[in-house]
Amino acid sequence: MQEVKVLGVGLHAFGKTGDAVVGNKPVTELCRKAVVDALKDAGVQWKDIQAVSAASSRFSGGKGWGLNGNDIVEEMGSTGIPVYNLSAGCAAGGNAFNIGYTLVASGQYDMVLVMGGEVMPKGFIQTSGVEEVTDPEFLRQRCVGMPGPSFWSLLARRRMHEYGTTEEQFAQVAVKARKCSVHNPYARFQKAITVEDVLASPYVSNPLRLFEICPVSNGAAATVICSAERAKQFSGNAVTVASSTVATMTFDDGLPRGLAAPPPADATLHSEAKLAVTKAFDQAGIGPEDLSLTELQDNTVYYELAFPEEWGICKPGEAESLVAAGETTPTGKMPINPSGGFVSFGEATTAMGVFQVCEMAWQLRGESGGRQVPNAKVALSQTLGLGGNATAVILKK
Amino acid sequence: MQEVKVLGVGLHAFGKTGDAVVGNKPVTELCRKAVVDALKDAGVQWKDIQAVSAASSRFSGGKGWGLNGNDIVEEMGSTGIPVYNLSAGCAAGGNAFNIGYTLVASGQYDMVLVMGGEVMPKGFIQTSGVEEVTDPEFLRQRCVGMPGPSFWSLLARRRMHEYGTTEEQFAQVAVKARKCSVHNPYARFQKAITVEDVLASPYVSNPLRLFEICPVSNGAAATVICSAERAKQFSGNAVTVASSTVATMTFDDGLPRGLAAPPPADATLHSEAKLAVTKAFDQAGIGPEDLSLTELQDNTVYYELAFPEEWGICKPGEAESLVAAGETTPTGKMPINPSGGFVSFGEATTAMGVFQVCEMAWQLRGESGGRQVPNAKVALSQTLGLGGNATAVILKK
Amino acid sequence: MERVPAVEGLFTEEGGAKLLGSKCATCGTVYFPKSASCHSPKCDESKIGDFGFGGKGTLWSYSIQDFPPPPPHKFDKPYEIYALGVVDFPAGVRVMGQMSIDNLEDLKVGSEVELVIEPLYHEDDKEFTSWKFKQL
Amino acid sequence: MERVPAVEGLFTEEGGAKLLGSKCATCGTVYFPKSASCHSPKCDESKIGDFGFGGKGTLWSYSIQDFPPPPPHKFDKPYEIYALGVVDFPAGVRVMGQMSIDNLEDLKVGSEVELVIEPLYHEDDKEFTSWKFKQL
Ligand SMILES: [Zn+2]
Ligand SMILES: [Zn+2]
Repeated sequence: MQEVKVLGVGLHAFGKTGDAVVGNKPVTELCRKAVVDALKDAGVQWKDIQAVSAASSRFSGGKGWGLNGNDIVEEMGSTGIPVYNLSAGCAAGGNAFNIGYTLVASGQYDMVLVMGGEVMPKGFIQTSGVEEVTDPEFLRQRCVGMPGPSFWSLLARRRMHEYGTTEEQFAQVAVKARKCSVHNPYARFQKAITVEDVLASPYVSNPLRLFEICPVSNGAAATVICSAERAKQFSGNAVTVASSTVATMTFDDGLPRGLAAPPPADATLHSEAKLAVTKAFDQAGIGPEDLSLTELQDNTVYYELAFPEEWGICKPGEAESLVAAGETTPTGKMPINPSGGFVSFGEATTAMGVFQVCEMAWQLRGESGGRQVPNAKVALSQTLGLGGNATAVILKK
Repeated sequence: MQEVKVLGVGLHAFGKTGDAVVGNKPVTELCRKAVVDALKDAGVQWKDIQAVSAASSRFSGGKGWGLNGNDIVEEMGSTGIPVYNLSAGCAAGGNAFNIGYTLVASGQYDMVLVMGGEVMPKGFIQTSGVEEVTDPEFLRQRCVGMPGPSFWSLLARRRMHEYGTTEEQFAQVAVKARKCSVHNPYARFQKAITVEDVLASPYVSNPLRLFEICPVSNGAAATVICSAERAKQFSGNAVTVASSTVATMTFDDGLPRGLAAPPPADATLHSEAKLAVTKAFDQAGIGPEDLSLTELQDNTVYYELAFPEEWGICKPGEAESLVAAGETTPTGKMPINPSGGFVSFGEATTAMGVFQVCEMAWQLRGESGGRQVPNAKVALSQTLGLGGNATAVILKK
Repeated sequence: MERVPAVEGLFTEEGGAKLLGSKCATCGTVYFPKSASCHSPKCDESKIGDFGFGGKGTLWSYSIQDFPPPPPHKFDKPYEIYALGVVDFPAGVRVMGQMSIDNLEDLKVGSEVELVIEPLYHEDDKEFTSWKFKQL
Repeated sequence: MERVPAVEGLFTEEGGAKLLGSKCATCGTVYFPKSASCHSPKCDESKIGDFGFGGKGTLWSYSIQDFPPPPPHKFDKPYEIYALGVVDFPAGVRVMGQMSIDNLEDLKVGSEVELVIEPLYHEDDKEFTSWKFKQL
């Protein structure tokens, strides 16, 4: 396995269909912008790309068959290169990054494009599109009446029970996220908000409120990765992929993904995410104490509290006080989502794992402006998707 | 890159919804049977599998998100292993095999499951599910009135013009295919037919007739692949993966995939398939003359004539006479599709690339009974899918 | 008004409210809905049999459904806010379900609940039922 | 009966039948339908402009549509077998289209054809048109 570098990154700013940022642009147009930016940032041309690993969208493009990587190859110019389209629910971007990483690390290719982009339908993400009694997600909708956000609020409520978390403390996380987003020109929401603003926003699913849950967004992200050997030919802005992992949930996970699950012997709730992150630490030879920053999947503010604890970045029950002390801001001891996170961007499902890589690269290069983590050296990212999929990436300077 | 072996293979027999073979079995049940057979054939247990690479279905299972690999992991037992779900239209099975191969060849894992399975909707495969004026496939349907089989008959008609191919010669290919299928217990059609039978079947799209075009089928295929080092611990039935490749179409391809294309300078019509196969030859250090047999994607009999010529397995315009002389039968000089091919199996889209690997393994192990290619040593397989995707695999004894 | 299950085969009211699941005789894992085989990767041999369960359990957590959920969800109009719960049953299974409770303010994590079968929505002159958890 | 294109923006009848495509001034590649940029990987700089083309071309191949195609295809009932063609235009583009021909037996690969705009199907008291190739 050879060392892999992130040579260039690019984003299309996130927005909502019809707004001034994304308007009615089709997904290929969003992706093209991200790809062109990533190529330019890397200093390479389209014809230098030897393979494409793309997150496969359920929502837009891909000829209705999830062929989003083929769309971008046709758009940029059909050079005959191999294309891989990866499905993993909301973890698809991270999954695609992992395949791109493997293609380079194995020595098969030394210049690969990883990308993801979405034009999303309106409303909260429905986790299943199937209306069949054999589909557990459908049964949860029809027999229980439980859409996605309710799933998150179950977790938030349990945390309130275990650690005494208050609604103000959840709100503080959203305030921190938006404070970062003020300095991120790619974010959909770029205005600072107060705890009062958050608490004035309506409940989506008590105890979680509108400003504490990520909406769906349109957006795209791309990165050019290459071998360390090949990176030497370029200007030197490249950051190193310390590790990239994929995992799925384990049988003893305590979170029912359908209607039921065995109650867990221990408290593991997001086993796939913990497994992906733990493997990423192991493979990189890097520990939680080495992290300069973390970009985690905050579909809701709850995750910014729970995940760092589950992964050993802080102690169980400690997250609320760290947030209150400002330690999760870019200048704190444990910076979380300096990008502004999903809560500021909204979720463009397949783009997210790649979006995180973009932010980490900018942070490690010291190019993040007002949201910069000072002297950032090591960054962790993580995604979580339907079907028990999760991914993690560790980048280092 | 370490050497990769095919350690075990398994199929669920192909059939039509409601028949005695597949009945109304859901796709996970079809896949489970193929996986259990492949594990048994390999002599390994489910817990030995370190990663799954699955073809991602548009038609069935996968929670409506193409998560077919996650379905099988839940079914067999959630061990937390990485899952990759690959979309590439009808090339998805070959694409998934390539990722499985890469995961082992790179040294990341030494025991990986590759699988694909489908429960298909009725009728011929519609190549697009999208009704948008930005989708070229939709425009071809709405403005030209051109479904899939017509695309194939354009090619067949052109061949008649170039080489004087007759309808009888097309029919002979179907007769050969069905002759093989008599000896394949997994085939959907297992009855021999005559040229008269074929010519009595109705035109689907003149010059192509019902018996000359593959219908849609339900079925599943799985294979366990491992490192050469790991294979030493097992009985010794393993065959070697000489190469596995993925390619996409090139810009100068002469076949309009949408409404139009630049007329090609040369005669390249299926550039993605040619590129995948040529790369497979190159990477394996194996030439067309070394092949004991070829399993190619015969959505229609035309491809059995055109592909061997395009890949240099025989000379341009020579295929008809080779078929007439019986050289494409298992005991001929150039055996093509000894399995019976797509024309005998019908197409279960995502399963096909893996199905071909199963057949090649059985052939190289000398276990193909009445359809056995005598002394088979080297085998080539190829798939072709929507979006300009193609794959190739070369296995050797 | 005819009383029919929202989805057939998941629960029964005869002889008391029960969810119709499966249990593996080898490893004791309980499944709901029924499973054709045991999916535990630690189980040596799948030995699946029918297993009905109900009675009392403990509320692990709950959430409030503050907005009308999109299709394929179904509910009576005008929409009334309801609660969802996750309950641990002594049979060794954690189950999701809607809460049966008059005052949402009374919900409490850790409280004792009981499995009941109650109406979920009405359509085509039929009353569609599902399992719910009644806080005791 | 109102005469409207099956899909807007792909062709015109004014000043003779023409397909509305694009052409790259740098490399000469012709696109149909229009393209926002040149997709040739060999092209140094995309310089896309509108490009209408039509007139005569050569029939590269054809096929017969022996069965009524499934939706989203549209056709007048009762179904009548029609033919499809692929035509090479001197402008440097190969185009798919339906054939305009009375007797399908007369179709011949290599023959000269001409671009025409003709009715494709009728619906809602409208005549929907598309481009076709008329064998000369
Ligand atoms: Zn068991
Ligand atoms: Zn050009």
